[in-house]
Amino acid sequence: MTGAQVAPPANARRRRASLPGWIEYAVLPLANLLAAFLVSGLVVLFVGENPFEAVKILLWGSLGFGEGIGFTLFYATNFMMTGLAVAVAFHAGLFNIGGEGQAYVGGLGVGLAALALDRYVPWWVTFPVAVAAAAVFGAAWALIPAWLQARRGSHIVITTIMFNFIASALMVWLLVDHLTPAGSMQPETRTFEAGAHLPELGGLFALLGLEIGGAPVNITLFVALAACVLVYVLIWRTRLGYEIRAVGFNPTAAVYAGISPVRITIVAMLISGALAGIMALNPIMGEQYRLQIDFVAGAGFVGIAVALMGRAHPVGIALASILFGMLYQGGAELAFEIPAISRDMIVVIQGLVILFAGALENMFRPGFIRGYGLFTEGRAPPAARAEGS
Amino acid sequence: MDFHSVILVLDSSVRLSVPLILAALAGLYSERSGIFDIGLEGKMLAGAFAAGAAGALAGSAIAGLAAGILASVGLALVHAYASITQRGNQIVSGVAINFLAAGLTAFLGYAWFSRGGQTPQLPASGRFQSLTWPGAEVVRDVPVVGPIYAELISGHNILVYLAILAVPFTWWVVYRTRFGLRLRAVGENPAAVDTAGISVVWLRYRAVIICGVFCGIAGSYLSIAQSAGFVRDMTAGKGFIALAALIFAKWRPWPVLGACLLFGLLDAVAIRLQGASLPGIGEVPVQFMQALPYVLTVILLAGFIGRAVPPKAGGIPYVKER
Amino acid sequence: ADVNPAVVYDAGGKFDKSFNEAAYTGAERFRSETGIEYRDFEVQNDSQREQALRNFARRGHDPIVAIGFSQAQAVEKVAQEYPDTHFAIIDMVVDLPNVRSVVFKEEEGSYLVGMIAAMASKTGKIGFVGGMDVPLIRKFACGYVQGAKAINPDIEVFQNMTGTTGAAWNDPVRGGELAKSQFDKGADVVYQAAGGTGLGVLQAAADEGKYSIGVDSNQNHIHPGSVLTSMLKRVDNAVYDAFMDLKDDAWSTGVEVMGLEQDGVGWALDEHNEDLITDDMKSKVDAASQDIVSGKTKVHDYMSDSTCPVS
Amino acid sequence: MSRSGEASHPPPAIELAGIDKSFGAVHANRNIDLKIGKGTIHGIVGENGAGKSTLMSILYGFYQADRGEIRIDGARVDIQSPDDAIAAGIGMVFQHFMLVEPFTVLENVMLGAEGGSLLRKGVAQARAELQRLERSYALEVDPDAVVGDLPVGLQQRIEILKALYRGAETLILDEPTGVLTPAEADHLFRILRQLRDQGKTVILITHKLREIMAVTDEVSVMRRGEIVDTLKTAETTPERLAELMVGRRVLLRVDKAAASPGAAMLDVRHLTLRDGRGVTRLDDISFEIRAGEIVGIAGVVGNGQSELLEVISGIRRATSGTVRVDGMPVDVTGTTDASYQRSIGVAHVPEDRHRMGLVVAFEENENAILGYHDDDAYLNGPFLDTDAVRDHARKRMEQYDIRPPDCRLKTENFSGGNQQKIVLAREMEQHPKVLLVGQPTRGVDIGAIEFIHHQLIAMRDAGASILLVSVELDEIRSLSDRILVMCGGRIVGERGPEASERELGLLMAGVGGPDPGATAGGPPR
Ligand SMILES: Nc1ncnc2c1ncn2[C@@H]1O[C@H](COP(=O)(O)OP(=O)(O)OP(=O)(O)O)[C@@H](O)[C@H]1O
Ligand SMILES: Nc1ncnc2c1ncn2[C@@H]1O[C@H](COP(=O)(O)OP(=O)(O)OP(=O)(O)O)[C@@H](O)[C@H]1O
Ligand SMILES: [Mg+2]
Ligand SMILES: [Mg+2]
Repeated sequence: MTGAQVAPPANARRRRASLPGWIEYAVLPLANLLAAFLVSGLVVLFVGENPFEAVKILLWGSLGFGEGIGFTLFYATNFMMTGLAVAVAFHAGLFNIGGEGQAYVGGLGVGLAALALDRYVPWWVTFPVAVAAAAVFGAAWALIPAWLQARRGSHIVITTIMFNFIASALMVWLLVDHLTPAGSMQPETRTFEAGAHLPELGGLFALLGLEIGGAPVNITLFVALAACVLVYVLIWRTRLGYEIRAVGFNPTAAVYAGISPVRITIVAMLISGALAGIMALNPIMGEQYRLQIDFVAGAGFVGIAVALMGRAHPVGIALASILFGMLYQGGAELAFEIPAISRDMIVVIQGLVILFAGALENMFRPGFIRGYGLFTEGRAPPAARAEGS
Repeated sequence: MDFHSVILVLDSSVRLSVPLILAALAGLYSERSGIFDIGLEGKMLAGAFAAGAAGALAGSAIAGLAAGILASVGLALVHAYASITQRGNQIVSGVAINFLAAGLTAFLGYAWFSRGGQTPQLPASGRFQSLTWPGAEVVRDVPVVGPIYAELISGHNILVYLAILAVPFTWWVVYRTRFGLRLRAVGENPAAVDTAGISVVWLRYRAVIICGVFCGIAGSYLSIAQSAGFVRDMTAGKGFIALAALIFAKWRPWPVLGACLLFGLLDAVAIRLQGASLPGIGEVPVQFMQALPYVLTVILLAGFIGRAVPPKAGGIPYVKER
Repeated sequence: ADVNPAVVYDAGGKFDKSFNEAAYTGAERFRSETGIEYRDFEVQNDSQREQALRNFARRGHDPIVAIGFSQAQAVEKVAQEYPDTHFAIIDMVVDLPNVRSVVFKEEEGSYLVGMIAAMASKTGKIGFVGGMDVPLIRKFACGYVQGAKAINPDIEVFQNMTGTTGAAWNDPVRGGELAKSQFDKGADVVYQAAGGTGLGVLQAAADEGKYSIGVDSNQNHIHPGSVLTSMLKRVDNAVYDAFMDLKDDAWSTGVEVMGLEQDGVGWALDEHNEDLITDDMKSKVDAASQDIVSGKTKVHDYMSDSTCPVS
Repeated sequence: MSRSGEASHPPPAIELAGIDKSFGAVHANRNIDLKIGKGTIHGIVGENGAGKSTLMSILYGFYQADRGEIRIDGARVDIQSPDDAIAAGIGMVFQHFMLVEPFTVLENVMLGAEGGSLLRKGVAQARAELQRLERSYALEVDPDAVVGDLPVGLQQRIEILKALYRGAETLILDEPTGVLTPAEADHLFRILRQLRDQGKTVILITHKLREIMAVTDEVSVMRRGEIVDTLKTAETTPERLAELMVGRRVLLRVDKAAASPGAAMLDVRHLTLRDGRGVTRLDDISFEIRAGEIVGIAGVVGNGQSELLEVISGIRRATSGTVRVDGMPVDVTGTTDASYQRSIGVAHVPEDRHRMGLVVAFEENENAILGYHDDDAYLNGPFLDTDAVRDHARKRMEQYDIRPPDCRLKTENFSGGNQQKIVLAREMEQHPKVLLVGQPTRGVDIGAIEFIHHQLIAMRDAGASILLVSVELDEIRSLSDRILVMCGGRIVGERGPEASERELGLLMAGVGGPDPGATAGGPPR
């Protein structure tokens, strides 16, 4: 499995011991983020706009008013699910680039469940069925790459990329040829009836005195938050999580310990695919009330950035997904306010975050280690340096 | 299908496979040196945009090509810095580059030209025009040989011929030159190269830069040769098809040509096959043809048709001192 | 009345030389005539439509014109949230008391350019390249074939659609390949109704020395001498009228059908193609126009029954 | 051994002065001064991790020293990279070969010395030059063979050819005999002597004193990153060298009472293993270990010892054969795995703790249950009982004196010796019926070695059956009650602990005299 064992945690652990946790998990990610934003600012300058103005609009657009907050949370819900999906695979040493495709196919599950039930039952009956269907469809789409990695050693990065494209072709075919009502101009299913509309959280926010207007944030947010907790428990508090981490860090040692990397690879990818699949609930049953072409709109890839920024930890992922939610919502407002800045700016920022928090994660670390070393010089050495036998 | 249509489909396959050939060869240099590159797509896109923008502004195809190469090499250097100098995760870096390219091309295109991310239509001088070979018109009506010469061989733009020639050139570089020997070696065992007194870093940088050059040409082909301007997301997954072709070809130059022509043929057939039904199979959905290269690659990766073993040191940063 | 107009373009952008650019032209005309500023927005993905409409409504813009059928769902939703704001949508019907729906009789304009194509063709074979395969585009194709057959009942018309998703509007490479494949089969005139993809079609025709027919805006100038004519769809008028009507308190809701009679569709003749259109062609087309307006000639609308009598 | 005053001597071929090198927290070389005379074979000995490889890698330009300078033939040279070293006439054969496996011998030899930007001309030259070198040094090898297909002995030859092809005047060999049979090693030494006689300088790193005594002219001893002394080989003894190496007198024998073996606990019959490529790794292995007995396996690395441990511990599936643990048959060719083996009382201390025995990124307490994590004692349904796990870990740390005593510390932050103790504590404290132990003291300092040895003896005396695999013949001889010798995947002989090193060495090389116990079929007795 050497090929797949290139997931970030393996990288990140190299010299982790040399820095205390608060630098490692808070200061360093912030430094990476700052670098990403600095470069983004330069790009904004490059097209002749004022980056500070842009930041102001971005913040106002995402947090400045109720509807903005609602949208921010709506997007964050998507990213939380896909981020968790990427993170679970990371812990097993797997790089699941296929979140996009898994969410897309998960949407098929949601769509079918909704189409089958929406006319007959209330939403709270459709809801669990749709969650289960999303998870099953998403997991199924992850199964083949997982099996190929585990059994035949096919590089999972490549197979999941291929499966994203295959998913896209499959979904277009299904929507265009089978699911779209005759005469419709758009390849999308009919609009669901009330039985497949998830409750929006407007009422809840109103209790807090916040008017979120038309923002589609809905109860999927709670599903995502619950998923954060469950993933935390899974990874750090269960036997399965222990086995997943063991395989992720050192598959040879895992075999020695009687853990089957084949089984863990498949199980971890199934969980990952299921999490990605559940993401589909949010736009389909919470916003559009129909299954559309390309509804995932890159959320599967944002999950990569979110997982890297959040250091594959649910708390980090929750925070990072809110940050990306802000970028998406604030970015829309920004595009609206400053015509020369298009929404693509957030794709640029996303790329820079992945670059600095992922590929260049070691760029600032030596500096921090040196700085921290200077700072602590003369004090008692940290426990990590205590002499051995 | 009669003979003439076959020729025409093949002609179209050639046109469609050119960007794949260039990008797959680009990947060959990089991955043979041990640097995985899933950012072919992004570099190609950046190349296409820069070429389209410069071609439109300067009205010169050469200027466009130069800009395309420059932009692509720029991103290649980012990848090189992240994965060679900083020893970062090559996959993550590739993903980042794809995002950067997708975002920047659309963002700049939108800001500069206000056409929904497109660049302006190119004047004739801003494009590579097709070259008619001597005698093409004369022999056109000669049976068999005529159409082959006039349609298939003649009448492409210079980048098409460049791409085809790049295949034997790459073969020669990889197997017949010192650089090629070292390139192959560093992808298998960088420590062996290092102890032989060769700089692993510089060798890999060169490979990645060459990868950038080829991707830049591939992108330029899309925007200033095959069509007359850049369109948002113009590569539409071609970089990944090229990657698939590279794997399919097991990282070897001649098979790369074969795989790319095959994938180009699938595309050409898919374009022409709309609604047409095949005898015995019935109507083949276009989407099926579009997915076929990916499906084939997965099957190959699964080891059901041969086995694709990547360069041994691929994807692993070379770390001398821990 | 006080107007504070806004327009939301569809993907492709306001300078797409086609559909959206027509809308832009109409809005600009309104501005230069009245001196009233308007705001506009170019959507880049589906999720933005609704947000953009809502943003304009929240900021008090009125009327708000949405360009393109893909905005229908968004208009429907936002128009309900802002019942006092006036909306207009092009190419689709949204049945709400504050929405004006403007649809065009593309089949009529396509009929005319189909005649021109048939008259210009020397091979007796012509082509059509559509964008996304939707009923609207089949409507273009059906009108075109009817017109061509009116001139030459034996004419062969090759038809291709670029794709089945929104990406089909923006794929000039594929458009060019499709056009080339039609030229290879012997077509010498190709009509495109494919948005950004169409630019590839026009380019391919220019490269191969064949004729093309533009769509929506006047595209004759893009490749003078190669673009035979353009089927005009006066989205500019629709936008201009929507702005103007509200300003003059003449706003009406409901469906507005723009055919030849209302000058909503037509064909372009200008300095770039005057050498290509003979007097004979012109007189035949003008006669057909009159017949259509008078009702003497009926052009079948594909969308009325999802079938086309000819192919 | 200061010779600086004697002006008549030619300058040394190699002189290192004040070399210092750290890897992060590890101070690998401390202020090293070393002179190596021209036309001599100079040995460097030292324990694992003493810094031998690091020092030579610095001389070869592979690592850069933090301080110090290098002089060659009296002149100071600046060696920034292997390139500089090659130019200065230094060649090195690394401990881990630096070969490109899919390449041919010729390509490997040429790499970095291609003689022009095109290969064609260089290939012809290299072929001719290889033939010449082959003739002059009896280093025969097929230039067109693919290196990955060649046995290690030949691969090493290619490494030497590589150095000579580049015109090396000084040849460094880093533990060249680790992978060789004694006969192959003797051949190597003949070549080295020949090189010396032609005026070349050879530096030979090893920690096998026998080899030092056999072939070197001078020897330097390294300990904990320093050179503690340099001596003329003729004027010293192995005992003296050993003492210098570990810094005190060593007692190579372990005090232990005679074994009192009970019933057979581990019974292995006709065990055969063929790997994915069809190569036979274990060939009809049969033996048994009784309760209260330590059986040692001696052999050159790569002769099937690792595979034997892996099969019995359930990590690898055997091709055929049977294994019984305490009389119960185990399906080693099918269903069994590491976790089942543990459940029936087979514990395993693997040869490579970093690769296999530990997940170094885990906290210590997590490693303390690795392999036993499905034990009910640490579980609460599907959940881990973290309190129980940490309690358990703390107890073991105290019992085995693992330092620092912090069970939440990442395992990678413990020193090598302490990491080994973490593994030993985990496996021994399960009170297994059978304990499989591979290289228990590799990279562990002398204090810890004694501790580990005593633990093993104590376990034996408590009635466990122990299978011990070690490359240290001394360790095998001092701990084992019986010694089995493996060669080429077979058990080629059984000896008592009193067998001489020479006798075992011959057996290991597969040239031992006929041995009644080793005949195929019957278990040795
Ligand atoms: N590349 C490296 N990065 C970090 N530490 C290293 C590296 N190489 C060696 N070390 C450390 O430096 C010290 C000396 O190692 P070295 O390999 O020189 O020892 P050695 O004497 O050759 O041992 P052995 O007999 O096991 O080969 C050890 O503690 C080792 O862990
Ligand atoms: N990666 C690391 N990060 C932080 N500290 C480390 C790291 N590796 C080793 N250390 C610390 O450096 C010290 C020296 O490590 P080393 O492995 O050389 O120990 P040692 O002296 O060989 O001990 P032992 O004899 O037990 O093997 C140890 O106390 C260890 O805690
Ligand atoms: Mg060493
Ligand atoms: Mg140590």
